[in-house]
Amino acid sequence: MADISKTADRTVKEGLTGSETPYMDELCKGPWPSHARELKRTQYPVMMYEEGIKQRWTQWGHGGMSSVPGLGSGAIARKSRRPDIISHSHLIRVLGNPGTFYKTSTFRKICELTERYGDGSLHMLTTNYNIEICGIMNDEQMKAVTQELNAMGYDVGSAGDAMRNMPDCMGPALCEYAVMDTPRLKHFMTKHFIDDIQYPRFPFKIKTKMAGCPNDCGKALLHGDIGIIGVFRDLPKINDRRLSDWVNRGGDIRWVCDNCPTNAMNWDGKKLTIDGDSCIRCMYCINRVPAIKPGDDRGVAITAGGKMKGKYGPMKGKVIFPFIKVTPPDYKELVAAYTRICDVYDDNGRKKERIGDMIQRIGMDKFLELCGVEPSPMNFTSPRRNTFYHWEHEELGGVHE
Amino acid sequence: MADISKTADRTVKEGLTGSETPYMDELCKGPWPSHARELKRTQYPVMMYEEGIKQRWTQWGHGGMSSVPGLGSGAIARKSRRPDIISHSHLIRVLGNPGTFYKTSTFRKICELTERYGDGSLHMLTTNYNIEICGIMNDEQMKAVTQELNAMGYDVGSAGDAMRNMPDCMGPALCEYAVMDTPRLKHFMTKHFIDDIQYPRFPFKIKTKMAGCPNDCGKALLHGDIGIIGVFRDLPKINDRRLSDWVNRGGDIRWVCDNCPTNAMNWDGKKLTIDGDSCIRCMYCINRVPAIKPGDDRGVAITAGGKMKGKYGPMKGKVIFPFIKVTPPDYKELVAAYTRICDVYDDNGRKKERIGDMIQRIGMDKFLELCGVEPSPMNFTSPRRNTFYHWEHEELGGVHE
Amino acid sequence: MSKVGGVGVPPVEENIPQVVLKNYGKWDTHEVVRPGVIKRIAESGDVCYTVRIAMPPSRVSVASMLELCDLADEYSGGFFRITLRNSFEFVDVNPDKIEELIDKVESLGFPVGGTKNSVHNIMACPGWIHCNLPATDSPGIAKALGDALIDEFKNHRLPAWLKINIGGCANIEEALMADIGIIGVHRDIPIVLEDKMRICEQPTVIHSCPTGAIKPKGKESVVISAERCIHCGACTMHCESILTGDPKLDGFAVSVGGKASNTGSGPDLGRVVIPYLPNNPPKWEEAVNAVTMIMHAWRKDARPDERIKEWIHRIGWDRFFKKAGIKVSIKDVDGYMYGNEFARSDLRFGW
Amino acid sequence: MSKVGGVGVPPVEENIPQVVLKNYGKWDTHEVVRPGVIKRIAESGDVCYTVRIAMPPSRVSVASMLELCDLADEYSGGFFRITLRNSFEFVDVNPDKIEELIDKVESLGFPVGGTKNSVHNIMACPGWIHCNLPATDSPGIAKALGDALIDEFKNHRLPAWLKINIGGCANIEEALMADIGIIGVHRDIPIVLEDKMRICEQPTVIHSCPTGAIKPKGKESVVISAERCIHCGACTMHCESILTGDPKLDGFAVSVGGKASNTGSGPDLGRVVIPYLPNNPPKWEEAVNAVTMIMHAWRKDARPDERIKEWIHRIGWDRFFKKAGIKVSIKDVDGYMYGNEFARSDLRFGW
Ligand code: SRM
Ligand code: SRM
Ligand code: SRM
Ligand code: SRM
Ligand code: SF4
Ligand code: SF4
Ligand code: SF4
Ligand code: SF4
Ligand code: SF4
Ligand code: SF4
Ligand code: SF4
Ligand code: SF4
Repeated sequence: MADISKTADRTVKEGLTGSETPYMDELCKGPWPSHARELKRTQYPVMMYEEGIKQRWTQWGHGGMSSVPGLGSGAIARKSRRPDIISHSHLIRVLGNPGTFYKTSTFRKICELTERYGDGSLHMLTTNYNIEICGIMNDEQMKAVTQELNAMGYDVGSAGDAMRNMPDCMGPALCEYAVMDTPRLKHFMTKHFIDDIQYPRFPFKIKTKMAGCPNDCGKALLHGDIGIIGVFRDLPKINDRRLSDWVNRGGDIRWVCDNCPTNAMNWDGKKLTIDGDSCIRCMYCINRVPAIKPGDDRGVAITAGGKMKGKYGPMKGKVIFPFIKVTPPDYKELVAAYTRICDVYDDNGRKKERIGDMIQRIGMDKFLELCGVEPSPMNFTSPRRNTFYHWEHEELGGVHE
Repeated sequence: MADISKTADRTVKEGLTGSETPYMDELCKGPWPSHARELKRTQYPVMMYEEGIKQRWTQWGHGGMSSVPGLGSGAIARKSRRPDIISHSHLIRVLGNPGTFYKTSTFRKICELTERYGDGSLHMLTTNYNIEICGIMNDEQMKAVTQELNAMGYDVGSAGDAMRNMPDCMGPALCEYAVMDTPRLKHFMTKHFIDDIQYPRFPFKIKTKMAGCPNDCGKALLHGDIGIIGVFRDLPKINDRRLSDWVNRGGDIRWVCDNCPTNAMNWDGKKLTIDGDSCIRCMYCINRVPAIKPGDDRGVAITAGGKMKGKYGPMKGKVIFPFIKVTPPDYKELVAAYTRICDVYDDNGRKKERIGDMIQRIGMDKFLELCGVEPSPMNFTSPRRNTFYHWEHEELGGVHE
Repeated sequence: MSKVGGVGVPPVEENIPQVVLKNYGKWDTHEVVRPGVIKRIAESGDVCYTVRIAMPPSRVSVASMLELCDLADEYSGGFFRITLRNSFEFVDVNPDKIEELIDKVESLGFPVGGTKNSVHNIMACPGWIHCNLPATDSPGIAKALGDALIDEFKNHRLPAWLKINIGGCANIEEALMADIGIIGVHRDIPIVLEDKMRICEQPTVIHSCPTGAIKPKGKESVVISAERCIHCGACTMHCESILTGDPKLDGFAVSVGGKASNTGSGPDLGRVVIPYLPNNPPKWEEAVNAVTMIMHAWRKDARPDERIKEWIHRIGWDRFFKKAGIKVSIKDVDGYMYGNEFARSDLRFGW
Repeated sequence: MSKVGGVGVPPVEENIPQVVLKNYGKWDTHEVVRPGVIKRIAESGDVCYTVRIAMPPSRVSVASMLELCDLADEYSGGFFRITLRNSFEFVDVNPDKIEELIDKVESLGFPVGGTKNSVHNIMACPGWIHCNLPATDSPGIAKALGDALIDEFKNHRLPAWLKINIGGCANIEEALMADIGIIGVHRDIPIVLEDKMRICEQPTVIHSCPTGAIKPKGKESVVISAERCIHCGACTMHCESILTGDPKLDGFAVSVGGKASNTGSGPDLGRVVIPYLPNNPPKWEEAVNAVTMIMHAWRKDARPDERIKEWIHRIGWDRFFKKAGIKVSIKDVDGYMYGNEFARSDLRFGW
């Protein structure tokens, strides 16, 4: 192994020491943790960044998804526009842990690999919650890192037109609001779909994001190509005794009632009631009052189409399956719904077209039909405004033949 | 004149008497005023309607804008698909009066003309608030009717790709809420733009609708290609003494406060205050409480793009000029703004493209620029979500040359 | 030939009674003294009574108008208005004569009412009376609804007012702007009269179609693709040789929640909640049932002063469909190529 | 060659402390005992303390991570988390040792805080550190903002929490999802390296452009139309021979009002309120001023528990621009060919 790491043909040491880095030196000052300082503690070619700042233009060149030997995905290749400093510098994406919990014993091994094969800098974490091991110079190193990670029970992937890492929130591991077991679902989904995560085969990337409740700490609805979010259908549960204790200890229940978005809460001075005709399960009262808990009729909503760029610009996800029961160990219903969305995308998406743009192009009605969804108001903010329907042959009873 | 009326080559009397009209006879029953009964009291070819009901399909054929001899517009021509009943039947659109007020002395003349040249049936009023004199058979009759109307001070127009009749609300004539004199504006605009109303020259129709206040009885914002609606900028005026009288007489001010859409009203049991940071001049409190009146800083908002069909489907109007002072007798500012919108449409609209569809196509920002509007939040419900800007050469300081 | 047009409209002053001219812009308040009768009080203390009646949909005979003119001469100094909902209003009626006028005008067949929290006059386009595009007969439906709702027209018993507009086709006219709207829908694609085709200008027709559903067929005719056609009627409007409509397939959709004013949740067009009901003249049971069903659900559940749009705004569409007893169908989901704006992007469900 | 991949991720149980495993799914409530320190109480009565620190934007050295590991070994049994905002959290810290841990970790340069009503950890993409698309340097801006806002990170003095995300280009990453976002904007059209062009596949590049701004130029090269280009960078992403960026013209935009949760007015992406500010490293004054200006206006005017989105929802955009002291420009009006959705259709003005 050792030799492989040696094969790294890094740039002239001078460049690295960063002796001439006035801009970065400036960025090392101040109370906030400094990436400049961090980079200086590594073998990262600091002159690439220093020059970028000086010229106000990145010095890096073309790049993007590249594959770890033996895998379809897992790395980002990056050329340099400054061969005088460095020729290139790749990175590997290590799939984030369930609940993004780590323990030092294994994590130290990741550090060691980063030192041995990379330039000693890490990306902790990416906004899709992978660890990136940076500064890897060649295929052998990529393969070696991956295999050592595999040996530890870790894995890579999440680049290119594949399923990406499926970030989750800590959920029931630490959070009282969780109505769904995000970390375990993440573990299951990653294993179940590992091939699609490591071998790109879709029109474009599919980012799946999860959150344990409608607070959506995973921002799954906003930017998940597919979002899986814990929801409950019955009303929030109120523990009356506990509530009055809380109020007596100074809890301002009136204030909470005022902030209920649909004025569903009514506090008569003694008892709190929630109007089933108004409550929209927004989580607010639950977030504010320990005596109020999520209901018991629990499942997940599955959204699709969130993304930030693409033809039609930034888009929130749209509700496809408003309620699916979560049934470990095989998560049958959930896997079926999820797979259905991916298949519809696979069959109908154009090259480099995100799910959201595809829905925009083919129409939400068509997409729901393809997904086999029995439509409900949970699928729309309002019914349509135009009468520009398409009538299927059956609906016309074949009359127009 | 008499002869002209005789030239009407109406269909065989049998058809007209409606002896065989079981469907229409059914429609003559019941408490609601019956169009069937009305038609039977005229020379309208009732078998056309009876057959339509029987076959569940209109018996009328191609039609649309047609012109009164000597004018570009003013009539709707209509062919029949049932020459056995009647060959055709045209109608003339008489521009509605300011405030749609009528007096019998002149109106009886209109009735007489309808008897003499038409089939004795009227459309009172169309949804664009014209009177239609129906059942006119030829050009001579159209011309004769028009000239007799002109002699009375009445006029025709409002068909085809012209400016249409400019309906208004009764406004100050009868309404306490009016912040703008709609009937007088209607009178002025009609005279000022009479050529554009009678000689089609635009890409498609331009419907201008007016209302005296934000209650918008004219539905000007919803369906005016151009809407002119009275607005005020300062806060609603409260007459304290009168308010307490009203409250003492049982007026439920708390209820009104609860229904203020922005919770801007605060009633402390004695005094009512309106929070200038929240009030959106929605009219609700004014509508409900006689002691609250519109503010004094008055003008009109001009909207554009409302319509019901066209490529992009039903669309509400969009705010172009949020506030324009109303300055009779020449209404300078208003006419300038209005004309600007029409010119921009004239220059940029495609054939048969409504203003709303044009705005959708060229972009709201471009449209505002072309109209010379200094943009404000009154022009949008929210700023844009994407950063997909177009940068003008000036903005780039010519650097990229 | 002698000049035609160029005249404009008569001045305001010509058609309004003295009291209106005197107090023009100085009206202070109003009371609806009984359904259909509005008393307007001016700052000067002067009052002006108006009496409102329903009008027959789309067409009225000169004979009837002359009868109304006679009454106007007798009771309102010859002055009247046609309102923005095409109600007929006697303007400036002597209060002592109001009951008398009401009796006479109702005996002529014109019910008095349609103010405030009532069903207001029903607006409808000519439909089968005179148009070539209708998918349904607006006046027939208006009449059927008016007969069914007459008591609500004559009373102030609803939570707020209820306005019903009817348009015979996708041109829609007023429908989407009303609390409840009825819109004619064609379901089959238009029929191309091949033989007549050469009278129309091929490029114009093709251009007239918003979705590009019309493709040239040889030099002289065109074909329409059922996949792309949205049944808007534009081609029929612009070309003599294309016929729209099919007696067996035409019908209408029902919309709710239109509102123009800026109060409450503000102005908006209605939304289509029932995509299709069959044409069934002359009684139009389906239309009457749909409207009364929605009206009753609203009436039962709405707060005072809460129009249908505001009611739905409060309870959400989730619950509207339940309460109104309307089944949600895929047709409620906007999938029009230029629509697509109503897909849901939140989890704020009202189960 | 030996097998690679196919492994997945380690099981949950492997990386969580005993107390977490034992009370998994049985947490009852939590208190933020001080900024950065959350005490979680389980139904069983067990407690679990977490200590949260800010992390350097985008890159951290193995050296630093090992120092943090040492502390984790000493104070949290070797367990830690990286949160969804990339904060580092020591999990299950002995309460008596918390102050000690805080001293040590802060002396290493990692401030403790970022919980509740504070500025939370700042998210930024690699920008000039490693990407080829950036119009601005996200990490540099993040650092400048962090230095300026450190006191708000360490205290709970804001009306609600304030989350700031930074993306170097139109790909945007997180920016639009934060209370305040910074988004790199390119203003000039991409540069086509004619000579290199033949290495890329012409059709693919042309196809990659969402607005069809790229037209073929002969067989081997392409031209980009300034009228159509929206500076999204897709072409540069997909073609080696097209360079994006211009040191003199690149800069960034500022957005406000992103929020993910379903509370209040519900989830939504932010809106761009400042279309362009120049890149000005290493102090980034313009960015710091814009963010602090918005933060102060919000802080001064917002009600307790009211995030920026909810604040704007209450006062309206009309007043937001006034209060924040931002001049409205035509660039705020969405005119993107596929956008156009925000034109105003009501008269509910807040003058
Ligand atoms: C006469 C008329 C204006 C005209 O020039 O013809 C009129 C007259 C009045 N309108 Fe209107 N509105 C008239 C059509 C409309 C329309 C258009 C329509 O109905 O198609 C609208 C907009 C559509 C809508 O309803 O949204 C309209 C929205 C209003 C509103 C706003 C209601 C709301 O939802 O907030 C008010 C204020 C109110 O009612 O409190 C209002 C208030 C009034 C007042 C009270 C104004 C006043 O002080 O006189 C008048 C009596 C209302 C009544 O009928 O009880 N008027 N009003 C129209 C009578 C139509 C009819 O025959 O029924
Ligand atoms: C009479 C009237 C309906 C009524 O009962 O009031 C009417 C009748 C016709 N309309 Fe309309 N429209 C009438 C108001 C409307 C409205 C309502 C309004 O004006 O606010 C609309 C919806 C608002 C709008 O303009 O978008 C309306 C949208 C249309 C359209 C759709 C235009 C488009 O944007 O595509 C057409 C088709 C066209 O013009 O190409 C149309 C075409 C027609 C034609 C001319 C179709 C035809 O030629 O077969 C209809 C003639 C019927 C006849 O022979 O009696 N009518 N039409 C109204 C006359 C208004 C006037 O006095 O000028
Ligand atoms: C640790 C973390 C989840 C994780 O698996 O990593 C987390 C943890 C908690 N979140 Fe969260 N949220 C976390 C990221 C988010 C995000 C994502 C983000 O910030 O990019 C969101 C959605 C984005 C947003 O803010 O809209 C998020 C939206 C919420 C909300 C909804 C807030 C609202 O506007 O209604 C709550 C409920 C609340 O705060 O009352 C919440 C509540 C909580 C609670 C109180 C849940 C609990 O009982 O422990 C946790 C402590 C909050 C705190 O930091 O004071 N969490 N939370 C994340 C910490 C990020 C950080 O380092 O600061
Ligand atoms: C590392 C990371 C930024 C970070 O600081 O976290 C990142 C880095 C890059 N993104 Fe990203 N994206 C990252 C999260 C995101 C996100 C946020 C998220 O995942 O929620 C988004 C917005 C959400 C979304 O997906 O729409 C995002 C939208 C993009 C896009 C736009 C895709 C599109 O729809 O057009 C591109 C361009 C592309 O893929 O063609 C892109 C492309 C890139 C590339 C690969 C561009 C390139 O090759 O030059 C960047 C590599 C930078 C480098 O060499 O270090 N990145 N990228 C994130 C890695 C996530 C991961 O672990 O997989
Ligand atoms: S999303 Fe819900 S369950 Fe997950 S961490 Fe946030 S609040 Fe807890
Ligand atoms: S969950 Fe939300 S909507 Fe339901 S009662 Fe609580 S605060 Fe109100
Ligand atoms: S729009 Fe306003 S001014 Fe005109 S009638 Fe209606 S309420 Fe009166
Ligand atoms: S005008 Fe409307 S927003 Fe303003 S105080 Fe009155 S009710 Fe409230
Ligand atoms: S709505 Fe349709 S059917 Fe009715 S008049 Fe207008 S065009 Fe004709
Ligand atoms: S009805 Fe409309 S959509 Fe269908 S072909 Fe004709 S114009 Fe095109
Ligand atoms: S946001 Fe843009 S600049 Fe930042 S990493 Fe992603 S692609 Fe690169
Ligand atoms: S930057 Fe985007 S819009 Fe401009 S040419 Fe490249 S791909 Fe097209």
